[in-house]
Amino acid sequence: MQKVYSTAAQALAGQLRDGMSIMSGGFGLCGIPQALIDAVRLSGARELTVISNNAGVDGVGLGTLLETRQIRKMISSYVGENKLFAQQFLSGELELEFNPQGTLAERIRAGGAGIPAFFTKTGVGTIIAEGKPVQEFDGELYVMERGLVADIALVHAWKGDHEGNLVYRKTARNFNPVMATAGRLTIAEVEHLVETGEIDADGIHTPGIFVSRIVHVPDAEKHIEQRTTRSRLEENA
Amino acid sequence: MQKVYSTAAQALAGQLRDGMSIMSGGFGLCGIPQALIDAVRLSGARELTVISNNAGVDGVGLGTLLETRQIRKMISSYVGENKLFAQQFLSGELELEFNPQGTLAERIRAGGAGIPAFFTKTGVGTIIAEGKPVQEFDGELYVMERGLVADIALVHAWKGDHEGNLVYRKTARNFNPVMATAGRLTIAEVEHLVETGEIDADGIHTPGIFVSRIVHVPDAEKHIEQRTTRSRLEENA
Amino acid sequence: MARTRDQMAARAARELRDGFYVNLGIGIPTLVANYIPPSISVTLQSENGMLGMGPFPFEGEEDPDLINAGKQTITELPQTSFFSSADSFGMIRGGHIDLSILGAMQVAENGDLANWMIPGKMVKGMGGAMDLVAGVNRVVVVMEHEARGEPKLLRECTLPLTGQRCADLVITDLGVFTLARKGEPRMVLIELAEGVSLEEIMAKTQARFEVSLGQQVDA
Amino acid sequence: MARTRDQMAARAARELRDGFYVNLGIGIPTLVANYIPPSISVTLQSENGMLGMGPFPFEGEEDPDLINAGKQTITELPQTSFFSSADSFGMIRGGHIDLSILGAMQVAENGDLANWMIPGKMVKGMGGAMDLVAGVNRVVVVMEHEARGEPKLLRECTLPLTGQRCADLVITDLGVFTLARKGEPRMVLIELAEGVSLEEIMAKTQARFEVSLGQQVDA
Repeated sequence: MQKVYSTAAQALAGQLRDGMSIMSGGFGLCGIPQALIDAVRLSGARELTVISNNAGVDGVGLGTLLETRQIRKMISSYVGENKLFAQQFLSGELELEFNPQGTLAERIRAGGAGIPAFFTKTGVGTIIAEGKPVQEFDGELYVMERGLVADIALVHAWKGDHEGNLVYRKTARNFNPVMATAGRLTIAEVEHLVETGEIDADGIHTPGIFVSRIVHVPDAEKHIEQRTTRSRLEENA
Repeated sequence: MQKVYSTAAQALAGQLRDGMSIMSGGFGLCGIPQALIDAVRLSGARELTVISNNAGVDGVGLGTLLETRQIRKMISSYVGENKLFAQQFLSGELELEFNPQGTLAERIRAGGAGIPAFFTKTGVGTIIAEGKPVQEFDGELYVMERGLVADIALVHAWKGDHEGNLVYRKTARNFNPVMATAGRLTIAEVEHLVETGEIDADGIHTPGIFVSRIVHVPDAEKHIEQRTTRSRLEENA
Repeated sequence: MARTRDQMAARAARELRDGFYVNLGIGIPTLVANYIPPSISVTLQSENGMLGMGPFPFEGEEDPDLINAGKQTITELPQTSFFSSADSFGMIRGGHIDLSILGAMQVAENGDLANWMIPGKMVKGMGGAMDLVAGVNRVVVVMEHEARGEPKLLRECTLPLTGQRCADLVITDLGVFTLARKGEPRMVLIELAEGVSLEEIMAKTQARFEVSLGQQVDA
Repeated sequence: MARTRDQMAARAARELRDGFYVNLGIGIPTLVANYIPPSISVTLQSENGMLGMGPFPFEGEEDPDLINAGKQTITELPQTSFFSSADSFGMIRGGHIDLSILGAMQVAENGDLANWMIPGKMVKGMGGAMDLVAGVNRVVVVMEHEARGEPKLLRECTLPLTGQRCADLVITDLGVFTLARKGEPRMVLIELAEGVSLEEIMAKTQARFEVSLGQQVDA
């Protein structure tokens, strides 16, 4: 069972079709599967429903799929760092479903874990709860949210081995591990492809069972949205 | 904020009272918080509800709290490796609530994550679903199960630092990480107490926020229930 | 001639495919690991929190922190990963395990399965069995055809169920049956063990079944 | 004289206690980190998956894999741990964070809070705000008392809510109010900023509130 593909395009070959749902990992531009997103762009697949916490920025991340108008609907918690997004949304080309960030993460975790629905306090009494069952438990109100799965999940990891075991790095972990569990097919791009056995078995974040295809992206380009620093001079003052 | 206590008894001091609920990590005798269980025994607290996948064996693990008749009720998935257990159950001294193992784990995970209830396929059409709401999602039936929290969670970890960050070892992980999240007060015994910063931040299984008290148990005694081996001779034959 | 336990395990091993993630129950199912064809790669999951289960350790190399769901000492492999019980059953419930092979006390013609309690006897609990039969994509039952002269393949289970309509295949010492999880209940005898007659199976089976021995083979 | 942004942050920092786990929102709440008393130890959580957030990096040491929920580059500390978004919000929803300090557009006298959308304007989304106000044990709002001459402390919020009855304390440039999450709605003015009169606050507040200035004062 060979899981490693030599390019992102090959890893996606034959798997994309118009109208499918795709989960895409990352928070802002941190830990996004850029090479796999590029391959989706090249595939030309259209009318996609994309589940991702954010929608990238102009020219980076999912922003590139907005340019080509391949996305019909986004399920996100925060968007609009992106002029094209606003434009397409306001013109009605792009559908948008907002989920509170924690509810989005939990819906994906539930989808991957075979939980079709769960209750949360988040959003009770807000427009997020409209049309959803609300139930009282121990004197508090909770809203029912549904599990979420996707046809394909695209994730970015720091290290991966040939079995698909993955390790993420720092806050680039974010949505990647839950999305890896919730794709009917999960494809991972990894910055470091290592031999099976090199990753400590106690330190694996995503067991290989969740990952069907892997592509090595040794030169992943990384972007910073808010480069915020302190000055050494002030610090020493 | 000092989290490290010098003995298990000190870590539990003032925290136990009759009738409270206690989660106790481990699977079989693997990864059980034996030193903390011993301290509960010494405390004499009675009428306890204990949530643990198993109930130990005679003289080891929770078996020691059965000897002293401190447990009124067990919530478990599999018991009875224990003669005392059977005896006390059959005589009506001990109440028992069976949960499917995955439902038990998920109930605890839900309790720790603020999810009061969730739906699962497990147990639909069996006595486990009796009296519980059953609901259809996408053409399949699911039973609603409730989140579970406890007054105190006792866990066993391999390594811990002074902030309460924990790492578990191999299959001694099991129920420990979820229970750590679901105790109103969580107390961890650790085989190796290390300086804060020594554990790789990407490799921490339980962030310190969940752990209020830590005790170092450098000589933790470990038991094997089913010592199963293969012979070197046969292997080479 | 009825199949032996090892022959039943070998027959069950023929349900494995390259790349499968598999959970093996206690008893005969454990023996299936001995019959995995060397040409395919199969990863064993243990529901106490491990993927990539290796063989039993050599004497003297047992590690109390490394056990399987039957609480036996085992070993790890290069691809092994460890995770919590919640993550393990998320894996199971979420449909990520391809195949579960387990034993049963009774299987009904509609696929109902009972293997965890006998009313009136001390009940030890269902452990992970209910989660496995509900969550795993394909459930293969390996069991004796009869228990003390009583049929175990029934019109309806008389014991409390482990799961409803969850068995896909039943391998007994006498034959192999397919079952349907959805739609009309349908149980089909697809193989007879060598030397076993259709008459013998019919006599020892209470469940109603069709016969379609075209595929027939043998251990 | 109304409090400056920094004075408001300093006042909010007085809500911190030794050992607290705290989530700070964007804007004035971020400044609170500058006013943590050196005598206490506070751990900052960032909802994108980090506990133990350090200061901004020195120039040239930015790591694109290490950002906070405001997408700013940050650093880690010896006690830092990283985890997934699901685990992060499990921590939040499960009530493990002691204190959240965040901004708001409106707060109602019953504790309702609105800070995520203005109908008719392009809505960017609620991010983690709804989860934080619903899940964190104690929610402290830091905001200007008015917006363009309009009161922000209202009888009822007119903007879509972020959360119902979730604010425990509101710190504005003019004063500090407590609110009740349960039982009868009750808003109490407990502090006036130095040089601010009760009359000024009353004129600039639509919400009804009691006055209990015993605990008094100041930035």
